Amino acid sequence: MIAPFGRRLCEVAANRDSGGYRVVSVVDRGGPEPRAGQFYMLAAAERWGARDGRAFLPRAISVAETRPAAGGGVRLDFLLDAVGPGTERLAALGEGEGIWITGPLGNSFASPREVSDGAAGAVLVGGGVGVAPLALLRRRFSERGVPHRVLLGFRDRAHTGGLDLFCGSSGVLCPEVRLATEDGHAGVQGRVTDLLLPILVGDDAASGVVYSCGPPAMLEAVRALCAEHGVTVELALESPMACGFGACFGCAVPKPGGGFLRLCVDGPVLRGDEVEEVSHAYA
Amino acid sequence: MIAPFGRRLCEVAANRDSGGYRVVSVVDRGGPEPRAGQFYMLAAAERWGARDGRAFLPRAISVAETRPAAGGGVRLDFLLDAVGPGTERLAALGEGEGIWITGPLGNSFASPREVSDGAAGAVLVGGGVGVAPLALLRRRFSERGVPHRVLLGFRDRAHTGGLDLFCGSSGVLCPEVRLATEDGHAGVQGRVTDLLLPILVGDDAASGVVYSCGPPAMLEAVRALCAEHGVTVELALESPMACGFGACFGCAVPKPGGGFLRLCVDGPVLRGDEVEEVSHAYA
Amino acid sequence: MPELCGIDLAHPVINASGTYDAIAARKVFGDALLDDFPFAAFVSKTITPDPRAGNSPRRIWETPSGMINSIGLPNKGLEGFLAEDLPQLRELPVPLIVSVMATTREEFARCVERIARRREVAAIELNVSCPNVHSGLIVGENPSETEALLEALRPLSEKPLIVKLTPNVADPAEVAAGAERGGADSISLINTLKGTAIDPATGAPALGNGYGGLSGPAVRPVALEQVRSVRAAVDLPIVGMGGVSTGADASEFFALGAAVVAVGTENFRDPRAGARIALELESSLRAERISEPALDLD
Amino acid sequence: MPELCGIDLAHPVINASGTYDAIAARKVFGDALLDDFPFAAFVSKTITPDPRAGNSPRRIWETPSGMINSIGLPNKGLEGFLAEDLPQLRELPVPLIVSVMATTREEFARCVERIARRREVAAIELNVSCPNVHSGLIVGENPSETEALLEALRPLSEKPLIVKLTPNVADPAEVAAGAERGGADSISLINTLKGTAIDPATGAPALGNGYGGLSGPAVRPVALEQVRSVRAAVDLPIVGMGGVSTGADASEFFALGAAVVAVGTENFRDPRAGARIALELESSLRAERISEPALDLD
Ligand SMILES: Cc1cc2nc3c(=O)[nH]c(=O)nc-3n(C[C@H](O)[C@H](O)[C@H](O)COP(=O)(O)OP(=O)(O)OC[C@H]3O[C@@H](n4cnc5c(N)ncnc54)[C@H](O)[C@@H]3O)c2cc1C
Ligand SMILES: Cc1cc2nc3c(=O)[nH]c(=O)nc-3n(C[C@H](O)[C@H](O)[C@H](O)COP(=O)(O)OP(=O)(O)OC[C@H]3O[C@@H](n4cnc5c(N)ncnc54)[C@H](O)[C@@H]3O)c2cc1C
Ligand SMILES: Cc1cc2nc3c(=O)[nH]c(=O)nc-3n(C[C@H](O)[C@H](O)[C@H](O)COP(=O)(O)O)c2cc1C
Ligand SMILES: Cc1cc2nc3c(=O)[nH]c(=O)nc-3n(C[C@H](O)[C@H](O)[C@H](O)COP(=O)(O)O)c2cc1C
Ligand code: FES
Ligand code: FES
Repeated sequence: MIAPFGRRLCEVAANRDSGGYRVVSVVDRGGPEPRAGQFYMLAAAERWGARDGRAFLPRAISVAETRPAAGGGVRLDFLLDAVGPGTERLAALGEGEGIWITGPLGNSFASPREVSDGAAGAVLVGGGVGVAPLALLRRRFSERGVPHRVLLGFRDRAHTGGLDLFCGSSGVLCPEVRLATEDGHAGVQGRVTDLLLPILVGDDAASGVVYSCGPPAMLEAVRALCAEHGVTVELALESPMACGFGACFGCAVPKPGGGFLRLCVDGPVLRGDEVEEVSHAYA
Repeated sequence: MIAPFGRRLCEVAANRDSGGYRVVSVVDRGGPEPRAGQFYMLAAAERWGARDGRAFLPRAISVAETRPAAGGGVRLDFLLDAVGPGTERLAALGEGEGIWITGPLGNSFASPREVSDGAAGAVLVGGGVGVAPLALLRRRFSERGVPHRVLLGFRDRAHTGGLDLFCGSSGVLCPEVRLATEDGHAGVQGRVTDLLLPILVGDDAASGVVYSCGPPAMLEAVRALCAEHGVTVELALESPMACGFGACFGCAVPKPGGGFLRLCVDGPVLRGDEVEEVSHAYA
Repeated sequence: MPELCGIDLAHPVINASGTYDAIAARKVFGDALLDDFPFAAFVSKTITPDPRAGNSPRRIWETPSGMINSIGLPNKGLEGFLAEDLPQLRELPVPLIVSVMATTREEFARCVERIARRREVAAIELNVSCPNVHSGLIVGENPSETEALLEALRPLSEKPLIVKLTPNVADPAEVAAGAERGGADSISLINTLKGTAIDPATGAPALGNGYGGLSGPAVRPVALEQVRSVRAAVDLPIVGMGGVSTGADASEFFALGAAVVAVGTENFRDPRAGARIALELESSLRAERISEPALDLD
Repeated sequence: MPELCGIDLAHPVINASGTYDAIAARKVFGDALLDDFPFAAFVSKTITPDPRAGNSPRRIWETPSGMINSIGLPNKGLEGFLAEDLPQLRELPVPLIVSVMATTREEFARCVERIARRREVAAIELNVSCPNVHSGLIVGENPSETEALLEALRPLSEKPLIVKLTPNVADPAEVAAGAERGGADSISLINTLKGTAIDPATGAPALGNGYGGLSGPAVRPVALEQVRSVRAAVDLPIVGMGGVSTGADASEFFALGAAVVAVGTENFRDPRAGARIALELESSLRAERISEPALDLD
């Protein structure tokens, strides 16, 4: 998927709450429809750098949902967890405000068949703001008739950001979605890996591919579990990115054989065997 | 006039247009009523530094009008000409937004009697955003019964910022105010010094003191005219200020005998004979 | 038409070494990159005699109006570069400048010799901020080391040699003068300022390597001052860089005597920054020309 | 209770020389300044043997996340300082550190001798970023010049001697080591980075003096790196400064081994910055202590 050359100024179409996160919608008149797993580099057109000279660099944000925009182009939904000056400013963008976007960038999730011979079904495992790329992936799988299950982990009732991205237009959670919550207010009490384990040891595990995105500790648990049970897994990782298009070499992720990948161009989606261990050092 | 120690967070009460400039009103619960000629160091509490790390330092702004605030403290009106990142941000402050203020700072205009033995009347000469401190001075003179005339210069119909500060509550320009406009749309066509000259050569010149604030070229013309005609003049100058309270030594203005004054603590109001020539280099 | 050491340039804006990977960018953006190439010449990432993997993460850290990097010069090494990268870089529509660094004069010589033989290379940039393994001195910190290096390399190449100075010295003008005496054709500056940060989340150094190099608008005043002082000391054309993000920033470098400006960190914020800055420069020049006769001296 | 060379401090935050005029501030803010003095010790503006008027305007220029100053050390000279300023400064409720600079060892010695005799002075800071008129060398750029200066001054005073380094050198740790060998009691750093800007309105240098010194958050990464490298080279307590504007910034300096931090440019934005930063430090320490037992290792 080739991105239009350069950043372009787009307009924010909407900004709504999503369980503690924000969903910011941007109308991109000039870009193609992105694939699930791809990301954009985003920066507010005004007041970027408003907290003592930060945010300075653009921020990498996965696309959570996309559809054709009225009047041409595509509408892009981004799920934002405001953790610092960059995501705070992006999460505060109002309708009609300008935003610089570059993308779509990076690779995307592959279909189960592409990843693993004979694999038919998919298990999507997400947590925190990492549910974003899985939301788009789930819709694609639905459209293409790829059998899939979705396992999402949330902390508690106050932290369910992005959950509504997995609801149908009726506002009801899609039937293939199962939840784990740490406080047990919904779904199973515990971690999302508690939901994954029985699937990996089940009969149809061999024909499934796991797709995961979330905090480093969760990703590492998923990676290790899948490795242990011989199940193919695709992980959407994060690492600190200055550019997103291969220019800075900042987004290095260690390769198992030594050396580094550039996550922005070689990822952000990596197969489980392409990383040694998912670590806080880069994620 | 002693300022409360430190900066304090205040709230913007109003922001209105004034002929191309903005009048931003701030409620200061903790400070004294300032004198005409004094200034404050201002910085927006949020989004200061939003244009690539600037504005970084606070900005020196004269107080244009003040009155007791409902609920205690004083209400301060600032007249803002948005010429760069600092004044732009200040001019864009909305009602309820936070603003850091330090002040009142600097000295103030003296009454004619204090400045010059036997002087009774005052001539206020202002132009551009420099009309701000004269607005407060005029009101004080009115209250105290000091005879005064006000001469204001404006470029054209589109640039009359601050003129309304010289209107009574009825919205009609006070009778003692005379205008010079470069395009002749109001008052005399020409410069404000064209209005000043006949006064300086008139019979009662000797008993008057001139008070002036405005762009450097105007101030220099006023200073030179007054010197030529032996009339005492007080000039409210500007110079680049980092701190406003004598800490940085950045606001240096050359003294006639050599050496420098610190405009923030020795000024901003200087007698005509305390400066050699008003220059762009520091103003 | 601007030029640098006899190399014609369509405009006076090039990239800073290590801040644009034209091969990766072409994969991301397609051939639109070539149709609309943002720089008047392309400077490669610094290559070293042997391949390098680069430093362990974390490699970048944002700071007020800038960033620190400890990338660590990952590259395929001289032979890998010549075999794999150069054939792709020759397809760029602009002159190619290859940046090299080595830790001995002999290795520097081997790099310069091999690269100078390639017709697709217009000039060579010598990144001299590495310690000399023999003398232990950082070449670029020392005027006579720099002079001696240039004297050794000068006979090996007819191509222009651009010396990229480190800013972490008391007097860059002295080092530039050494480079001039040794036969350099041009000076480029500044490289990054040594910088560190602590990660508030851990209380430990934020970068895997402990420290790194500061770049971006934060360093622009330092870059301008070094350009000014080098300009006063040497006659060579100067490639000025350090925090250029707009045409107005570039104008500051030209006002102080730079012949060309290079854009680094700003590329990360705007992949077409080079072209934008060239355009901003051109339109501000045009605006000046138009406004001049009507100048209001009021 | 923090201390510096045996001087007890109520908290670890002092001011950077030349960024607070306590005498002027007392006129502006009244005695509230004394009741609530923001620094644990007060460092005077640098004084020189003879009075200086300072540089011609323009003296300050704002830059991304920082500023350039070319103030030029205006001061009343040694005698004026002793006669007029010292009696007022002794009324401050904190220990007094006097900063001095001179261009010959003899003049430096005269200043140190005269100041050391005054009981109200707790320590002397030597600002060594000026050229020695005899050697032509900038003392603070040169380890042996610095060592020799300290050797000459050490016998003249029982008071702690703090050496303030210039950051415009390749290796500040070497200079710090020279100061330590010469008998210094403490190292303070960084002073400002050499910097220039062009005024876009005129196309000419923005500062009357052509160039100046860069300070503020923009330089913090450079300051932290220099503190780190000096810490590794000397055993003396370090006064760290450069872009400290919050308690979190100060923590970065402490994490790298500074004993005390000094606040400069931030004073201009917040006249009580010193006290605020000390408070922020204290409450973040308290928060750490509270959260520690309950630390969630998830
Ligand atoms: C491919 C990809 C996709 C992503 N998708 C999403 C998404 O869909 N939604 C989402 O919300 N996020 C997403 N992220 C994460 C997002 O990019 C980061 O959270 C964001 O960059 C943080 O920026 P910030 O300014 O808000 O926070 P920062 O303050 O930059 O803090 C984030 C981290 O940066 C570090 N940091 C760097 N400089 C400093 C500094 N000077 N001071 C303190 N900390 C600093 C710290 O480690 C800190 O934990 C994605 C990241 C990648 C790489
Ligand atoms: C005592 C006093 C009272 C004042 N009263 C008022 C008032 O009532 N109302 C009002 O509107 N103004 C007033 N001013 C002027 C006001 O303080 C300045 O206009 C303001 O500081 C400009 O800040 P800025 O960020 O908007 O513009 P800046 O961008 O800071 O530009 C203002 C000037 O600063 C210089 N400058 C400094 N750094 C840079 C840089 N990096 N790039 C470009 N230029 C730079 C330039 O010379 C430029 O012309 C007063 C000033 C003083 C000293
Ligand atoms: C991520 C990054 C990588 C860099 N790599 C190199 C390099 O390989 N060789 C080199 O000479 N300079 C390198 N530099 C320095 C830049 O070329 C440039 O000198 C410096 O960043 C200042 O310019 P800027 O402020 O515009 O970025 C690098 C800078 C950055 C930010
Ligand atoms: C306006 C100004 C004046 C200064 N004057 C002096 C001085 O007289 N003596 C000195 O040693 N340092 C002086 N400095 C340097 C500061 O003490 C400090 O080392 C430097 O500014 C870095 O700290 P900061 O980033 O917190 O300002 C001055 C700095 C500024 C900004
Ligand atoms: S983010 Fe710059 S190379 Fe990957
Ligand atoms: S503005 Fe700082 S001393 Fe006057």
